[in-house]
Parts: sequence; structure tokens; C-alpha cells
Amino acid sequence: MLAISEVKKAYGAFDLGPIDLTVGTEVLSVLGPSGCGKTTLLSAIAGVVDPDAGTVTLNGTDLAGRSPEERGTVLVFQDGALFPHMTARENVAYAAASIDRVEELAATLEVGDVLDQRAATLSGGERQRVALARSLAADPDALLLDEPLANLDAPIKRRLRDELRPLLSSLSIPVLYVTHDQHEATAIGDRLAVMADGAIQQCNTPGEVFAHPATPFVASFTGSTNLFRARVAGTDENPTLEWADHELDAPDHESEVGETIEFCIRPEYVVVENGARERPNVLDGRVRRVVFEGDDYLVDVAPESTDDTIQVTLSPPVYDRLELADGERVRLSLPSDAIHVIGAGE
Amino acid sequence: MLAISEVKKAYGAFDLGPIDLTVGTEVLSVLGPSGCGKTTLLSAIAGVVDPDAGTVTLNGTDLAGRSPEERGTVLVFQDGALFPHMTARENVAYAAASIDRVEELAATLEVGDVLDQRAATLSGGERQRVALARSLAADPDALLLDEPLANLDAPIKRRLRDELRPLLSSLSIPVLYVTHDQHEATAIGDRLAVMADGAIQQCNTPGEVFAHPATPFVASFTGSTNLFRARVAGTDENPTLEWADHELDAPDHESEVGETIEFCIRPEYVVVENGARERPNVLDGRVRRVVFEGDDYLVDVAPESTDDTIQVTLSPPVYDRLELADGERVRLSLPSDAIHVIGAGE
Amino acid sequence: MATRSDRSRTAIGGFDWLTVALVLGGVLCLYYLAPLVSLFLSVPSTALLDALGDPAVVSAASTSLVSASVSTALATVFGLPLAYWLARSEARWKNAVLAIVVLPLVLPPTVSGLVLLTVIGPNAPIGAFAVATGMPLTRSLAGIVLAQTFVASPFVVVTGKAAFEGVDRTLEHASRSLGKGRWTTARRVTLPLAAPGILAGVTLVFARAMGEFGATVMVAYYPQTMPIEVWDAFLEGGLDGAYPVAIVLVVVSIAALVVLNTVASNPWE
Amino acid sequence: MATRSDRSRTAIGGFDWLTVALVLGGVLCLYYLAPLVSLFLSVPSTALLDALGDPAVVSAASTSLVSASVSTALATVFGLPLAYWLARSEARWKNAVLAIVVLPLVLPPTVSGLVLLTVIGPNAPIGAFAVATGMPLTRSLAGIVLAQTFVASPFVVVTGKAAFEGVDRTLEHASRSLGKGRWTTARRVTLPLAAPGILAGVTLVFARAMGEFGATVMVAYYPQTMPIEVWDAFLEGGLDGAYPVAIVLVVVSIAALVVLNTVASNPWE
Repeated sequence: MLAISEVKKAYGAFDLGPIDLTVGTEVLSVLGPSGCGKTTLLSAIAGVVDPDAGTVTLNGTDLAGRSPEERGTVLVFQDGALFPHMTARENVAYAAASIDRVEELAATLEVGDVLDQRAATLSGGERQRVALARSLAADPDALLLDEPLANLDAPIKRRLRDELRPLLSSLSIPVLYVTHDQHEATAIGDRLAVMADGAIQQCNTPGEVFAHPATPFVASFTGSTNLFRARVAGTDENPTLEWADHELDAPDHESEVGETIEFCIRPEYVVVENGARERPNVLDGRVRRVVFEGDDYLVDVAPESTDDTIQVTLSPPVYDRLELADGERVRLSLPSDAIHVIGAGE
Repeated sequence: MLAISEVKKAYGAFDLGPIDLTVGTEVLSVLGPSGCGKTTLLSAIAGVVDPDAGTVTLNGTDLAGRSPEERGTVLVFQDGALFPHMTARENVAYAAASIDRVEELAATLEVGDVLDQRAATLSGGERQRVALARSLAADPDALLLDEPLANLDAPIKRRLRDELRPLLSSLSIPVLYVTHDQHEATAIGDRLAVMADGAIQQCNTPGEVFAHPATPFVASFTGSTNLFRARVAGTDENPTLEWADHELDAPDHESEVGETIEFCIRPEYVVVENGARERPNVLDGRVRRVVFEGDDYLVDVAPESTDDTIQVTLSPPVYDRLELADGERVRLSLPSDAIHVIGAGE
Repeated sequence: MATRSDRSRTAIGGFDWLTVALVLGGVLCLYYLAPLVSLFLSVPSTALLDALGDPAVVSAASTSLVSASVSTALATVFGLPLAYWLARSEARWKNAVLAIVVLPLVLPPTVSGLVLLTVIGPNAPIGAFAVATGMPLTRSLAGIVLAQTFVASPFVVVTGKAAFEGVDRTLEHASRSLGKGRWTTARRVTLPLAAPGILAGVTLVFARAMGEFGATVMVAYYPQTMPIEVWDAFLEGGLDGAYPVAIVLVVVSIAALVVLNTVASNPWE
Repeated sequence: MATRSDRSRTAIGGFDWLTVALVLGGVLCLYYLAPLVSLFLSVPSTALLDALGDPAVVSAASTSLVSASVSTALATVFGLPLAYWLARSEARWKNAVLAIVVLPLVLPPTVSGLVLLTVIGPNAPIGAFAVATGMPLTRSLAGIVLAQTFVASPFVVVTGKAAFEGVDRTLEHASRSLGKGRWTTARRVTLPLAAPGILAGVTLVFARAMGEFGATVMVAYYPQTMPIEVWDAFLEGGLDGAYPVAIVLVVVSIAALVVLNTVASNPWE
């Protein structure tokens, strides 16, 4: 188990932490925008940067004062950080206890046929595979991956990501996986920590983080684009929100009647209704813009009587059936169990 | 109109072209993996690289032999390429005919309040906004954008992308927009050219490219992950494909009976069936893996009797209803009009 | 497990590299610095002031200043365009040109003086012609300038080249595509951004020209520049005679260092 | 529209910068090269062979080779750890240390010799002590080495620093996190990758030490090194006497250039 407690690091104007995280024998994704401190956190754990405060313990051992090579934590870098004066084989052998282990890892990561090439001649995907083989060769007690797929083309990224998940799980060690890509973070992590401005905003299962973001930042960064301000109109038995002149049924939440809160609903959960009957959580609006994203349609709808815009994600087969045009009137339903109240909106 | 004809450029081992493209007063997205020659193509059009062969004409004028400054083509770079020794205002004024124009463009791109900052102090999004203002200040006859949003964080990228589309359309000049991101390419482009290995693989509307990829590369790069080999079993009135021991109804296509072809179906179009009745294009399988991507579930299903895996994209509300577990039996339907035959599989 | 024991071994056999580096490096820095401090301690300020009034010293100082300024100007005018070409060209023979530029940097100064004499000496055709026109290229200010330029001018080429390479080419492409020609781009984008590096190159040329001894002593012992005056004074009056002039040259060197570490961009930083 | 007319103006006022750069740069390159060619043309090969057998020349050559080799070794041992520290440290006083290292590079060689004499001269405490022990630091091989080290050693520090900076720090972090200590990381990752740059630094030190004149002439006129032999021969026998020794030095310089442009990584490339 990797336990990070109260770790802080100041870099000029930027402050990381205090960070508290506990990683069991699982893959914990750390998701955050560039410059949020993800890499600094990994560096502090690996010992290549000295934290200003806080402790890192791995399997019960306090790592304070230990050199990077004495920690059992192995880093995997964005570009692989392969030693350019060595072949792929020499890179893996650099960390491996035996030649057999090199061959075994090369087989696992499917790089057997590029082992005798120099690092510079490898493709991006091969480079990362060799880098992973090399890091596994060091027999890590904890693996720290820093955006390992960030520079790969989409299809290779997708493939390697799908291979990585079972591989990382099979290691049965704490794995920290840092990325700025929400798809990667959710696909690879058993749990997901969202970071912003040097602080962990939320840490939970990916499903929970996506469904119930703890802060407006998490909501927005995980693509919960519908984030609105409303007034609490009812609680307990009858939790409702007053948003413009709509009254929305909402799941139970902790705010008081009369309080102004923010609520969000993921654009995948908004439903375009066919029925004409008036129901709770149903509202009328006009299509303001349709964006085709290739595998999705994003439809922005301006509801009557508010200035907010609701975004709806429609899968292409659904959109093909509806054929929404700009300016067209639509009726939207916001399912009450998809509504999530974030808390007091400042 | 920007017309590129037979443009070629060799760079060591890499060959670009021959490229033929015609861009009217529209936004043409050029989508391709890193190193496919997108940037070289833009450089050849802008005149900062001399093509080995071919002609580029803009509004009827052959640009051959013209310096970059005499072409009326303006480049926008990935990192903005703002002049670091100038403020944002000086950057825009560098290209602008008058001070009024600077203010006007700053207002359009919402950078009025950072105009007096130096380039280095701007955030990524501000930098690209200033870069766009500067390029519009030069009053371009054609605009060439080279991955302008590639280095931005997801929410800023999405926002700027959504603003860019109407802005670029309003210019009424040919716009070439180069990117490796399929979502960006489809969201921004009126048309979409897919590039690989220095050649245009397909150029059409985004909807057409996604629905009917011309080559296996286009299919795979645009996320049509279900790409299988089959035998043509019937044509004309009764076009069918034989895939393992399934017979699939398919749309009309140009192959001959008995030919081996590749066909694809986008994972968004595959339907998980509830009904028990046997129908054409319905097959049984077992769930092999479920990947949660945050806004989608990717479900890999192994159909009985083939080694192929079918990927299904389910939106979270749909998945929530189905709750598929690993190993569970499911029935899939491949709607015949979503099947696309690519051509003879080599 | 092998890796694990390897780890402990490294830890136990630990050897403090930082201390070693700082001790060895400290000795070296002390070796550079101590003689200078010692120099300042050796010279009474009255002797310095007396020396500064000495007509021979004043003459040497003005000869050095004029010749070094002219050499620096020549080096900049001829060298800077070459530096830009070296920074931007993709020609194959670029490296051959660079080797020619580096040659005077690795040539011993006395040899530089000697080879110059084979061209500008009174017995060589060009030198003889110059003597005939009454403007001899040896034992003259012209000779000093020629020697200093030969020895010092490569600094502005190599440092200027690095400065131009430091200007992202994309910025020039952006400027051109915005409708500005080569000249406007150079004036408003490339030169301002390369300026600190170019200034460093110019400073190095001036410092090297001011200090030039080996080549000058061969080509133009007279009129005496300051380094030759140091040598002459040393021969005549030993250390005490040479100190005051040397201190002036030290001050010039330190001024150059200050320029390199402030307004200019130190090429070794 | 203003931009459009601006464009045309630039085009019409077009001025071929490439030609200007190549003409000015060509003149400069010719100025570097012509004297050397002229030198080779001036010396009959028989004279060269005769000179190479001259005991004075042989003695000077061996003195130069031995002293330059020792100076280079000293510079490398003391300078390389400092170079690594300068490349990796984030200490504030790093730039002050760098300024001290650059100081000998901008100091005139005669002044360098003079300031060294204030410490190692027979009248200075250290120098007097050395004389008393029978190993004088002036007019001796030791003095030559001290002068050459002072003047030449900064090259290995600044070039080595650049070489170490060229090694991505991430690679060192990767090696450490893979369980390898500082020493293994240095030996297997940092040094192999920095080697061409370090070799360039060592080559420059050797070339500079071989060519050292101004400081050596002050500290140790005897035993004569080759640059001093060139000067001496020039005083005695004019150009013709100095040519053969000069040619040997030119060959050494060209060899250094070849090393810089092949196995080593030319710091100015």
C-alpha cells in the first residue's frame, strides 16, 4: 500500500498540496489539467523531488530520506525516457535481473521483434511498450505512470490503453496513473482522483466521480457541461429545485430550503422527448446549435425562460431518427435521478 | 478558392503527396496521425516550404515563386507563435492595418483585458485567441490552422472549438484546419480530409466519412473499431455478406459474389437486443470486457463462432438499464443500413 | 530480488558526489580568482594613478580602444550575416564553412600572426602594395586591426549563430505569413530576439581584441596596444612596472563579464 | 487593404539577403583561410623536414606535448565535476561561479600570466616556497602547466556543462527510479550521452594549451614551448625561421578541428 500524507511542495508561485492519497493494490488514476501538479506529485513519491512537508510510506516503510533507487517506486514517463544510446533490449536489460526476464517481458508487451532497434527508431507505441517492459523489469513495489499515452495517435492509444488495464491490475501493486484525458483515466483506473491547482478535488470510483462530481471544477473537467445555479425549493420527502421558472424534482441532497446551489446533469442523461404531455422535469426549448463529433452529436438547446443552455449528447442512431435542425422546437426531460446537487454556489 | 494540385515534397525518407485538394469558402479539416504530412502540406501552401512539384492557386492566382508574405495565406500555429518580446496588443497590431482593427478583433476574440500582457504570461487559451486575432488582422485570403487547439486542456479546447466554427465560417475565405483529433476535425470542418502517410485517403463531409470510410485506415482512425473480413454472398436485390457462419444483410455495394471484402460498423450503431426472436443480422455472444470511458461504455462482445470481437458503445443511461457483466450472454443486432463495405480486403 | 540487493549496495557504497564536485571545482575557482585578488592587493593605488598619467600608457590605451572598436565593427558587419546563414541554412557545406570559422579559434595566436604575415607582410604581394601606397599593413594600426579581426571575429559568428538558432523559426514563418517581408521580419522579430546573444558575441570579440597579444606581437609590435605594453613594461621594469596597465585590462575584462551576465545573454549560461 | 499594399512594397523593395550574407561571410572565410594556404605555399617541404630534425624544435615539441597533456588532465579532473554541478544545480550562486569560470576566457593572456606571477612568482610566498623546495613554479615545466591550466581549463568546464545539460534529466531520473544509484547512472547513462561534448571540451583545452603564448611567455619563457619557439625563431630568423614550427602547430590545430567535427560534438555546431 502506498500512503501519501500531507505532502506539500512549493515551486515558485505554484503550490502543490497538502495531498492525502492512499493507493492499495489497485490502479488509481489521477486526472487533471496541465500544470495542476500531477507530475510534481509523482516526482515527490519517486524521490526525484523533495517534498517540503508530508510523508510517503510504501508497504509500511517511510520513504523519507531515501534516494529514488532505494524506494522501489518506478516511474514511467510521457515519452518513455528510453536511454537513446541503447537498443530496446539493452534498455529492458538495464533494469532486469536476468536475460530470461527480458525475453519474458518483451513477449508480454509484444516488443520481441524490435528488441534490437535503438530507441530513436521505435514508433511511439513501441517506445512506450519498451518503457513499460523496462519498468516492470525493475520489479517495482509501486508503479508511477506519468501520461504514458499522451503523445500517441488515437488508435494506438486506445489499443495500448485496453492492454494496459489488465496488465497493471495483474501486478498486484499500487499503481498511480497520471493523465489529463478523462477517457483514459476512467478506462484504466479502479479509482479516480481529480486534481486542480495542486489539490485533490475528489477521489472515488470513476462512476461515482462522473455521476456525482464534488465540485464545479470536477463537473466541468469530466464533461458534465450542464452546470446551473438554482434555488432549493423543497427537501426531505419532496426535494425540488427552482431553476428559472421551472420546478425540478431532484434526488435528496443536503442543502436547506431557500439556499442557492449549483446542480449538474450530464449531457448523456438529458432525454429528447417525443410525448406531448406535461410532466415534472420536462421543459421546452429551441435547438441553438448541433455539433457533429463523429461518434456523437452535441445538441445545444436554449430552454424557454432561462438564459442557460442545456447540452444534450445524442448517439448517431438516435440523432438520425430525430433529425434536429437549428431553431427547431424540442421538449427535453431532465431525469430527476440524473440531477446532482453540488452544493452552495458561491 | 484555394486549389492544391499534385503537390509533392520529399523529406528524407518521408514523401508527401501528390496531394490534390480544393477548398472553397468553407472550412476543410485535415485529420491525420502525427507525421502524416499535415504540417508539411500547410507549409507548402503558405510558402515557407518549397514543394518539389505541383501548383497551389488562390483565387485564380498561381502562388508558385511567391514569398510567404505575398501569398495572402496566413498560418496559425499550434502554440500560437506569438512574438515573445511584444505584448498581446503589439502582436495583433503587428499585422493590423489600424488601431481600431486591433480593438475590434480583441473584442471578437474576447482578449480585450489581456492586451497589455506579454505573450509568456498568457494562458494557453488566451494565447491561441491572440494568435487568431493576429492572423485575422492580416486580412487573410486563406487561413491555415495547424493544430491550434492541440495543447489546450479539454474544457478550454471544447469552448474555443465551439466559438471557432462560426468565426471561421463568417470569414468567407478558404480555411484549412489541421488536427489529429477526430472530434475537433468533425466539429469544425464543413468537409473532412483524412490523411495518412502523406496521402489523402478520403475527402468528404464528416458524416459521410464517418459513415462510409473509404479505406480501412479511415475506418480505424475515425473510431470505426468493428472492421471485419467477410465473403460476399449476394448482390443486387439481395446484398448479403457471409461472416463466419452468419449471413448479414448489407446495403448495396459494388463487390462481386464470392469476393472477400472488409466491412465495418461503428460501435454506436450496434444494438443490444432484448427480444428473443431470431432475425437477420442478430447474433449471440458473450461480454468479454466492459470499459467505462466516463461519457460512454465500451462493451466488447465475442460472438459465438467467430474469433472477432464486436465493440458496442452504450451511453450511460442505456448501460445503466442493461447492467452487462463480464461473461454475460447478450444478443446483438447489426442494423443492415449501418454496415459499410469498404472494398476488397487484401 | 537481485535488484533489491543491488539497491542496498548502492546505498551503502554511497559516495557523496556533490562534495567531491564542490571540492575539486572549488579548488579550480580559487585558482582562477586568487591571482586576481593578489594583483589588486599588490598594487598601491598611487602607483596605479601615476601609471594612468604615463604618456606611454595613455597612448597604448587609445591604440587598444580604437583598434578593438574597429575590429569589433568589422567582425560584426562581416560576421553577423554569416552567423544568420549558418543558423538557418540546410546546405551540406554548412559544416565546412563552420570549420573554417572555428579554425582561428583553435589556432595558436603566434601562428595566426605568422600566417597573416605571409599575406600582409611587407614581402608578400598585398603587403608590399600597401607599403607602396604608404599604408603599411604591419607595424601600423591597420596591422593591429587585421590581427585582432583574424583572431577575435569568429566569436561573433559562433555566438551570433547560437543566438539566431535560439529564435524559433516558426516566429519568422508567422511574421512572413502575416505579410511582412524578410527585412521587416529581421528588424522586428529576429534581431530583437537575437539581440542579447549578438551583444554577447560582440562583447566577446571586443574583449578578445582588447587582450590580443600573440598575433599582434608578430604583426604590429608598434604602435603598442595595452597587452604589448604590459609585456614591454614587464621586460623593462618587472612586475611592478606591468601591474598598473594590467589592472586597466582586468577592469575591461570584468566589465565584459558584467555585460555578459546582465544585458547580454552569456553563451555559456 | 493596407496590408496588401505593404506586401507589394516589401516585394518590390526586395533585397537579396542571402547574397549579401554569402558575400560578406565569404570575404571573412577567405580572410581566415587564405593566410593558411599561403603558409603552406611559402614553406618548401625540405625546410620543414630539416626543421623537424632540429633539436630545439624537438625539445619544444616534447615540452608542449607533455605540458599540454598534463594541463588537459588537470583541467578535466578538476573541471568536469564542476561542469556537472553547474549543469544540474539550482543554487542561486551558480551564476557567480560561472562568472569566475568565464573570467580567464575574457582575460588577456599576458595579464593572466602577470596575475599568476603574483602568486607563483619567486617573490610571492607560494612561489618562494616552491623555489626553496627546488621545484620552482616559473621558468619550469610546472610553470608552463600552471599557465596553460589557468588559461585553457575553463573550456572543459563550459563545454562539459553544455554537454551535461544536453542529457535529459528525465533519463537520470528514470535510471534512479529503476534502482540504479548515482554512480551507476553516471557511468551508464550520463557520461556515455555527454561523452561527445566532454571530448569536445577536452580537445579545446588541449588545443588552447598547445597554442598558449601570452601567459606562458610571462611565467615560463623557458623551457620553450612551440608557440614560444615560433616567436623566438621569428625574432632570430624572421618568417623563414618560424614557418616550420608554425606548420606543426597548424597541423595540431587542424587535427583538433577534425576531432571536433567527427567523434566529438562541436560545441558551436
